[in-house]
Amino acid sequence: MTDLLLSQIKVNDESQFGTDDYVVNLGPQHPATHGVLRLIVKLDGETVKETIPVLGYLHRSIEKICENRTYPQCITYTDRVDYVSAMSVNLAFALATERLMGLEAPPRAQWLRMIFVELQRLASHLLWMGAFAGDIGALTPFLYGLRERERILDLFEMTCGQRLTYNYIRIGGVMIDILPEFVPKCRAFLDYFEPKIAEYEDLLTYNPIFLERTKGVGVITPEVGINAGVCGPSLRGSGVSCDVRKQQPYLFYDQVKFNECLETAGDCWSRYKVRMRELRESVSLIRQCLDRLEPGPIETKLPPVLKAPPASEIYSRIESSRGEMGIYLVGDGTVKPWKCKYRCASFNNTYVLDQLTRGWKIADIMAVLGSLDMIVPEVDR
Amino acid sequence: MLSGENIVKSVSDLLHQLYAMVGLSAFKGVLDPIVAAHVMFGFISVFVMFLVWMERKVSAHMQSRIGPNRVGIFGLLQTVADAIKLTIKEDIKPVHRDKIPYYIAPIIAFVATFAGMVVIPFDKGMVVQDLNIGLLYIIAITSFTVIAILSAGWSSNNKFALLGGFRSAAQIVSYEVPLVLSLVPVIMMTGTLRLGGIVEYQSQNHWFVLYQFIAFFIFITSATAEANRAPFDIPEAESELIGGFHTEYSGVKFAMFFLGEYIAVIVSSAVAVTVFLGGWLPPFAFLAFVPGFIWFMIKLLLVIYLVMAFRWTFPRLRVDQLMDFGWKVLIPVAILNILVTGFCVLFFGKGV
Amino acid sequence: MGAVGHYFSSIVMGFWNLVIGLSVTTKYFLRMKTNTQQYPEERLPLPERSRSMIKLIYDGEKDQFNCVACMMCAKACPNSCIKLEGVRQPDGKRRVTTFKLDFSTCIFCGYCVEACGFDALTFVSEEYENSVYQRGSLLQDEQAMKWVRPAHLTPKTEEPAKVAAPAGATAGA
Amino acid sequence: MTNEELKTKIESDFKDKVLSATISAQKELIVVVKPESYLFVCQGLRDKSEYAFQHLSCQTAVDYPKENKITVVCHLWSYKYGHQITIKLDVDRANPKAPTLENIWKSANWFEREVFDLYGVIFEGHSDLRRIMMPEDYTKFPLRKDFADDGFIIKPN
Repeated sequence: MTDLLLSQIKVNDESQFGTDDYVVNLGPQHPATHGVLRLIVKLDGETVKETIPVLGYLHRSIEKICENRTYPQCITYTDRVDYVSAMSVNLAFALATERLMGLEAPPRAQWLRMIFVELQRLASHLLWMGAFAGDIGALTPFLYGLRERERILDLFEMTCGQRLTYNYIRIGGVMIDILPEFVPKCRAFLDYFEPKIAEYEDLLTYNPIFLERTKGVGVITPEVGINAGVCGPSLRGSGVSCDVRKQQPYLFYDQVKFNECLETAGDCWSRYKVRMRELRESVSLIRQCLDRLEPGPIETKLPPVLKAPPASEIYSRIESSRGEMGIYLVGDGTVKPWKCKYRCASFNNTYVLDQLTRGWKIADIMAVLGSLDMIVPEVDR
Repeated sequence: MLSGENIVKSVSDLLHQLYAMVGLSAFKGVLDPIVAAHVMFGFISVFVMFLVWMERKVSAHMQSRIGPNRVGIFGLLQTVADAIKLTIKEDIKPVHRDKIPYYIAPIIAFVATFAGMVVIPFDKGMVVQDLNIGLLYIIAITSFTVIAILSAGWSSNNKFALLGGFRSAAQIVSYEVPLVLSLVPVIMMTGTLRLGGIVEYQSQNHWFVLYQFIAFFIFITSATAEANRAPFDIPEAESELIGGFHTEYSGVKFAMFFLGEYIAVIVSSAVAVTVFLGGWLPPFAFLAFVPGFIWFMIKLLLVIYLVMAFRWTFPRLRVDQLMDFGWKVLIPVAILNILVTGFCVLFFGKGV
Repeated sequence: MGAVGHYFSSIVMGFWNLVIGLSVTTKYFLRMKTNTQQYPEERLPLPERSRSMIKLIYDGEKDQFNCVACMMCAKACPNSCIKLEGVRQPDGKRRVTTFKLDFSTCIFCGYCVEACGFDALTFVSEEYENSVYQRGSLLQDEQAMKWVRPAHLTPKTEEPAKVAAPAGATAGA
Repeated sequence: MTNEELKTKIESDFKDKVLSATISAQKELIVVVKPESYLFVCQGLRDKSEYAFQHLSCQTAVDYPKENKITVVCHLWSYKYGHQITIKLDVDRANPKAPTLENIWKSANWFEREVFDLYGVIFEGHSDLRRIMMPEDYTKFPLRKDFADDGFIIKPN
């Protein structure tokens, strides 16, 4: 068998002494690609010559499905677009639909949405921190991150009954009001959680090996980042103010105090720092929201049949955990969207991977990929 | 009194009586090493199993988990179960493997590290063969693993394995240098390469870790790198190269690599204990009633804990940074250390 | 501080930061506090709102299902995994005859339960071990989903039909 | 700049290059451009400092089989001023061809690959026009409204 195959290889005299790229397939099944992203990497020794991402292994045609569902039914699919921060996508779709139909959620619902989206941001960033550290080789932060994430998911489960795909934020409000014990439990969690951030930072931030691996690696310059559509914390690491919460405030983000976390270097370490600072900002945001939570209705009175106005369209953006989450909806006067496009942060952030890794070592692909916080279901949809 | 020397003496007396009973007294010189090797192998196997369990428990508690707790009390028999699983599972071999290196590699990986155990003195006189070039022997024999890893990487016919093999070759060769250099000051001060002699020197003076803290640090670091343990585990970097050089190995062959890695940890930790932490010596004179080999094991476990804590705390270095660290930090510091020690020996005599 | 000083100070600082990192993990190691739930032995009570299993409420006194086969749940379902039929009883009310829910396509979004205006469908948080050995077992009928509400649980006072989302969903047919 | 100001400015700046500029009921500025001036308008919107639309937020297409057109839709966002604009370009459904925006915004590369993959719009001048989501040997364009339902899509009741 072996001999047969070897005999079929023709020796080409010209190419006998030539060199060839060392092509390796990272993925679709690989420990560091966070799912089923496939990277065809051309190597020269350890040095990366080119990284070609191959997408589509997790394509579930959510946009086509949504064209065949009513607006409320679409919300259940938004959970699956980015299952690590499903609340954000829920919110993005709910907001887009509300703006399309000229609805507005009551204040209590808006505050609740903010609380849950920010909790989701905590959960997502915690998972990201663990996965990023794991990509670089530190395995313990992953477990620490998941440990705290579990408590957040407990809060979600207590409120809406699910831990991953919530279907909680609905058009015109939220699914159900929080339980009376939610607020004290949430506050207790925040008090428990805040010192833990310092612990993660002890483990990672100034660890010399971590610094070696992340500082100066995968630098996104502001010009390249903006032009390539990088968004969210990944772009804020380059010093571009791009937080949709500040730029185009939705919900009550214009009524609360929070800082947009900016770093200037644009390398993996800056992106890490941005996200770690966002953890603290989110904690303070949730505290403010809990303070301002007042009793009231949790959903608006909706028409019996939710129909979009004919020939209407909306492009609505929010800041999800990963960056700019845009929903483009085209209504045609029926109960179903004519077109529903999810603009996902990971899609654009993955695009820039090739530029960032050229000339670096193969291990840096994992560091850069991890620091971009891409998640495959969002890329492929 | 219970001491390593007495135990060894009574056991060898017993053995010699046994030989005489079956009429093999003439082959005493051949049989003794064979028996010693078997004893050592038994000890090492059990100890590695314990270490694997310990590593899993240590990592579990560091990560607020429980760890293995199903097989045996506290999951102590978990490793036994794993070993049984590894021996009876199907041996999957790549079709286009290079047959001879593919089969030899795990054997070399195991034998090379295991042979290092020969000169480790567990107690005064409790040593298989106290060679007068003991340190040199260990350094020489353990670096054989690079052949094993390189041939495993090459013969697997897998791109990731080959990358892992190359990385390992570069790494082990580079870290051999600081490893040796960190031991040189000790040899300069003691004037012997015999491990037993080094411990005896420390029994008259202080432990070397007090004089040679920097050398101790360099030794632990480069020994971790020699054993391919995190944060220097780039040859098998899980998140980059999947399994590195042992991607294509399964079953018993994988188990031998695994065993080899842990034995390498034991050997290098044992050398660290012997050279820098006073070997079998008790930390204070009044604790001398505790047998020496118990002190040795306690110190050994502490050092191994340190190595494990490295693995579960630190990120992994990149391959070029690893080289940078070896050549630009460890080697200059080690050479500086040698110079300083040399001056001290010159001016203050051997006792510092 | 020259280059040499910087070289050595960076080594010392790096070493110190490594020690800080080690102290965190060692602290956890010595504390021996675990967060693990040993699942088959330790079972966590799920929150009351937990969406773990959908059940068809059976009225033990009247010896019939509460369901009147109004099809609201089937219309609300985004995956069309509910199939049901009903027949008009002699007393003039419709009653369900067959009710099939395919749990292999169900995503537990909760629209069916919210759409139900007759207190016929409910989530049961106690039963969350839903895995089966054969895929076919996921297609459950009314007998498998039969559930009698224990006395200590009261029907939800809130009117589920008021919930906004399925109102639009019902028109999706 | 408010949408109204932006609208008047665009109408004056790109007078004969824009088919229509409207503000929708959802208060979004929608500009439909002529095919031949598509690139010119986009380049101008990015480079002129009074617009500064550096960010191509989203690019997609909408299929209108009744009007026999596919509309390529771009959503631009300016980090500098914080305004948003929607650029539309109608292409023929039978022979969908559009110029590529890749040389203006790099992010258009993958957006256009996706539109090509799902709608079959051919972007002329694109450096790497391959399928991105679907398999490379796939022949259909799934997001078109006349996409034959191969039984993959579960229709709701």
